[in-house]
Amino acid sequence: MTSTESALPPPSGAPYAPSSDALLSVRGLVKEFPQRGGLPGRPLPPVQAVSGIDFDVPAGKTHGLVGESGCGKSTVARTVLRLEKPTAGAAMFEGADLFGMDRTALRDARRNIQIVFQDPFASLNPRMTVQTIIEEPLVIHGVSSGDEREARVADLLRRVGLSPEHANRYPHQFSGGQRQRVGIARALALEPRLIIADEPVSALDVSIQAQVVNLLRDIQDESGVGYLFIAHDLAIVRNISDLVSVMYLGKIVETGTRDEIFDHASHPYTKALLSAVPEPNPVTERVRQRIVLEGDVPSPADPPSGCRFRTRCWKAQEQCIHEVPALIDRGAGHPVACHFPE
Amino acid sequence: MTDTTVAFEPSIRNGETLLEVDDLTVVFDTEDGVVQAVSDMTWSLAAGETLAILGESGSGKSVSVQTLMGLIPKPPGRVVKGSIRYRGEELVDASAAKLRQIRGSEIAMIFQDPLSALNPVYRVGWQIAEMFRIHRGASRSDANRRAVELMERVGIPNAAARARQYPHEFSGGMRQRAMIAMALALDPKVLIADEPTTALDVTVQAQIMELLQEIQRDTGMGLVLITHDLGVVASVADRVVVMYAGRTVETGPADPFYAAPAHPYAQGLMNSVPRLLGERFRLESIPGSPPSAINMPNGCAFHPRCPHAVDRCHQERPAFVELTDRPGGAACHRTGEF
Amino acid sequence: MTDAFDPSSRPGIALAASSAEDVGDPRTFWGDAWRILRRKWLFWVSLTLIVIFVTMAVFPQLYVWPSPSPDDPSGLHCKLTDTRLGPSFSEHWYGTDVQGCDYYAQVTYGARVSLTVALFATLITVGLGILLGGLAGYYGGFLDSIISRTADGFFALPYLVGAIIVLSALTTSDGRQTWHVTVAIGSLGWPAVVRLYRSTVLQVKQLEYVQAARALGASDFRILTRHILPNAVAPTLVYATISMGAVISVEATLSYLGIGLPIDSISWGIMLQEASNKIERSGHLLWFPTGYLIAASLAFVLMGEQLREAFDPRFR
Amino acid sequence: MFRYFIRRVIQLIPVFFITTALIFIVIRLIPGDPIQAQFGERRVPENLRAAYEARYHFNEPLWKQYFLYMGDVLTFDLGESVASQRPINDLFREALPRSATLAGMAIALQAVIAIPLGIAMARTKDRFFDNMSLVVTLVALAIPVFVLGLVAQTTIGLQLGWLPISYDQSLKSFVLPAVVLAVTSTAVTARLMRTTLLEVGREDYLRTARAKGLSESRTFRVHALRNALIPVVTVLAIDLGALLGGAIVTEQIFNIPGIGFQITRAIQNRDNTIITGISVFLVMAYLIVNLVVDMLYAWLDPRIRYD
Repeated sequence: MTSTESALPPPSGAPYAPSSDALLSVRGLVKEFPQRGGLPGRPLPPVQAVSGIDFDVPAGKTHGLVGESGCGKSTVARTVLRLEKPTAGAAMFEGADLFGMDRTALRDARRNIQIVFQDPFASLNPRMTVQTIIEEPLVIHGVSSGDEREARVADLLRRVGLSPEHANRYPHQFSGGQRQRVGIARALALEPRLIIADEPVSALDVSIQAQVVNLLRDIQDESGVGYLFIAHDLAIVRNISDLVSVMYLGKIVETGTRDEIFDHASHPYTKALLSAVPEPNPVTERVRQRIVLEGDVPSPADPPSGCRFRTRCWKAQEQCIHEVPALIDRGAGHPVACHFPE
Repeated sequence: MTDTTVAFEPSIRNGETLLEVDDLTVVFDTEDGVVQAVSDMTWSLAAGETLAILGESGSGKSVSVQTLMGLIPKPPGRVVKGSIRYRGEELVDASAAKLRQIRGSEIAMIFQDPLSALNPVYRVGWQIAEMFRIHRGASRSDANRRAVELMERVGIPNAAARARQYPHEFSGGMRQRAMIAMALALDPKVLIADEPTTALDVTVQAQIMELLQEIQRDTGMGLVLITHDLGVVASVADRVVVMYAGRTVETGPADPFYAAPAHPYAQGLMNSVPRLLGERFRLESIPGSPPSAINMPNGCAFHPRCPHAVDRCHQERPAFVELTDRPGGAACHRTGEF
Repeated sequence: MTDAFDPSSRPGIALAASSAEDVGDPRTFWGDAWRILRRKWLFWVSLTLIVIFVTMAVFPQLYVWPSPSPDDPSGLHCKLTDTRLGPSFSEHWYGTDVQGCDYYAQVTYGARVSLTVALFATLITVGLGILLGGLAGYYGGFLDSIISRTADGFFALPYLVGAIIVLSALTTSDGRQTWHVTVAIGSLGWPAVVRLYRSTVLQVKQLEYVQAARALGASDFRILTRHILPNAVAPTLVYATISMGAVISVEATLSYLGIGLPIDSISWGIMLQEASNKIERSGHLLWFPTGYLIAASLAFVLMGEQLREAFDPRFR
Repeated sequence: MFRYFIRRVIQLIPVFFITTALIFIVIRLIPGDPIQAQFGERRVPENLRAAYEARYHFNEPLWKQYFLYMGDVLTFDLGESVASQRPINDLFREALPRSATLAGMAIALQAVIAIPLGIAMARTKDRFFDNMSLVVTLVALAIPVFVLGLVAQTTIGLQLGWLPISYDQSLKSFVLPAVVLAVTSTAVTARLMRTTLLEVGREDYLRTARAKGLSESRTFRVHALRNALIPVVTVLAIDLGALLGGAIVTEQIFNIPGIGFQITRAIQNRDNTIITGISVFLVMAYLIVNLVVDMLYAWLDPRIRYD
């Protein structure tokens, strides 16, 4: 298993050189949630949401984290932001240990790490105007005063493709895509160096998704912000990411550059995921060899022994039951956690 | 653990025409006035055929099929124009008893969110068995036996035990299978699936689409798939209907449609789908957002977002016309110009 | 058969979502509530009643002439010879009581005590409830256990039994005073508000905008007051309004049981207690305070109901 | 289900001790000397005072009294009256059946009227019947019980002479108080029935039921009503539990020597042991009823069991 000490260096075979130059470097992150409902003396086993993962977000780049619902990808985001307390592991942001910070240090760190949420209807306070929402980070961190703030908000609104006259309106007066732009404007207000985008487009209509993804890319080009981009949609992740990690049941099963993952996937789960994404092209779709996985993702409260994917894997052998595959390069050119990679 | 090849199926089969929706217009009376949810909608479905109704949220795609199932609440809903015929029989003004007889046994329906679509306080098997007990007057034990058989058929493992569980004990994919089992109970001629995979994970999505296709192959029923996801239905649809703001903007056989959509909205939609294949990394997008039903633009509803809009589009609503270069039709003043 | 029990299924179409480019006026939550309220006639009925009773409590001289004067310090025009007269249009609209005091004036003056007790008891209840419920819901854990279990404990004892015991404990040798009743009622009502507010806080706390504020580094105080309170307070306000009506009733009940307000105070409860054994011959002594009591209580309950519908997004 | 049960029981234990301790403290704060109260204006002889103190532990520190008392309570001994030296358990044997009869009748009335009324209101939502019923239920909510009791006594009891106006050991004498008692809670329950039915009416599974081709009546009875009744049944059970502890005002007005009547009298007489005994009983009754209600809820709604 991965080391749980807070110190680097990373476990052997980590995807790319660790990390002192990375914007965000996460090592051995574990998050377990205790389960209610046990009897005294016989508590239920904890839910293993994240079970020891390592990844880096280089400055100005995008690391895409993909997986199906319940794989723990959103927990990663929340834990890195310290919205949840990590069970074990370390997260270094520009060389500073996020998990070891006291309140003041954390507050300062939060200026540089922002989040964009999935649900554009829930992520904006319905009782606040867009002005108040976007200037809140400035107020909290005492960055600028009165008139300055108004100009700053107008500027941010323009930057995300809204008009400054939208500032005195309330969130429910906007469409989903516009709300998501407001959320992005709020995240940009303090000019952070890292934005964690937790499924930022999955609640939006297809035609709107593209707008928001393009906006995020433009912002990165302009400002050099790094993204941790969390999504379940591989096609979106391909579109925006430089690095990609695939998660299954709390673990990263494969990681590498975008081209390595999408062109040379070698973990059976990654292959199945890729195969399941439909293309809007009937001619190729009808003849495509498709891997359809059987069954559902097992419960993270009671994950399978050995390789967690073995219960749905067509390649599973005796070894997979007993031995946890390490995330190392077995000749695929990038790290894969599989005893029998392709 | 399967490598399944989806066999190539010859497209449109010339089966009996089952459903004909003709010039259907549905409105809702709201406090802000009368809202047109579906306007002048026309399509038909033959046995063994798969029709995909494509559109984004609020485009009216669900309202149209809920109307034909008699599931929209009246009031505030109203059919102001048009007809819906099932095997020649008019459904718009059909009696409640007649509709009931058709619902479930002739036309079945599955929904987007299988958790809320199943009654939380009854066992899954009971809810499937209810079909046999009510429509066929089957005995309790007989109905239960057949429910378990159905659950096996839709690939629910350990069906006898699963039948005695409640919906919340099922995973998302299993719930949708249970819904499908319920829909199949009386061998309907038509199955309407309203966003059947939207709430599911991508690997489960593939399972469900495969199951639907397999069932259609076995039973030869007509399938109406309502979705916002162009990719999901690409391999299964025989024909498509694209809706925007309550109106049909394009129809046609699937293959030529996917190869070259004719309507600017359909083109935009196709271009904004992120893809796994190909070199194109920058997504194209449709600017703006869909209009609200209470504040519909004049002329062509799509003109504020359309890259090709001309003056005429602001004033005059385009008629739906047959395409000249391939089968199908589109509602655009500039059809064929680009 | 009718579909009437299913009138508001979502029509599956975006009705409210305003469209992209139109720049409308800012529409606030309270503004929307007001738009809904002003269309309801029951709202206007309850508002009118509330205005009447509040002015009656604050400026009784608007309703009773002549006002108290050195000759008649109570302002009740008591004449012992006029004992228990029936209502008449000419002199005593609502008749007189045992002491021959004008009953209309008494019933009018009664509004002040009833409404004061109701207002302050409700303020205590809601204040304590929001404070404790907010802390319990936001921080959770041990603090939540302590507060919630204590609240459960208060529920375990019937309200009236509790009120009687607390009032007995508060009563000192100086006799009972109005604030005793206020405190007794207020100190027993908070657990219901704790439950209500705590559960709304638990819901709101999970919402992404609260998480967003936390991620921005907002202090707990800022989150509780700027993000949670405005979004969680509506159900509690509804409850508070309804509770105003209920407290008017409770105060009268306690007075009727003889453990409420001091017997020399002018309140509807006290009047009813005095009237309760004279109903057969002097019905007016019962009916008039009863009518006022019900009307005042109803006004607030009704207002609460209207507010509930205006605040609840499901009714929009 | 068993695990759920155990968890609920464990949660109840601290509530029991917090509440009883609170009661204990507050009752000791009631001014006046319970021993003196037994002698009226007369001086209490020293030897008798000592005997009282020894018997009721009045001279011990409060916390010790509490633990001694709790020891007795856990063996189902609620102590005895200071005034009459009668065991409080005996008092319960007499008073509880009366309160229970009243409660049972009131709840039966409440269920029989409120459920159909609520259904009718939901089905005529926003139409005349619904609006009128809403106003009537609100008025019913606004009337204090004692006013209702007095009015019922004068009109139905005295003027019309249909029913006895005070307790005479006959079942008939429970009818009027039960009606009075049921009015408020019937209003509450009918409104709840209406609301939950309207909420359930929006659920997707009703659309499924219709799509299955079920008749409106079956959709309503089997799929909507069953779900909507869950909270209503729960409320009925809670009300029953609350009423078992006696209806203070109603029992007072109609002179029914039930539990509510006894506690009022005990408070007047400063009979602290009875006040404590009844209060502790009320707490236990409340907690047990709550446990039963939780189990009932879990049984009616399978989702709860696995919480």
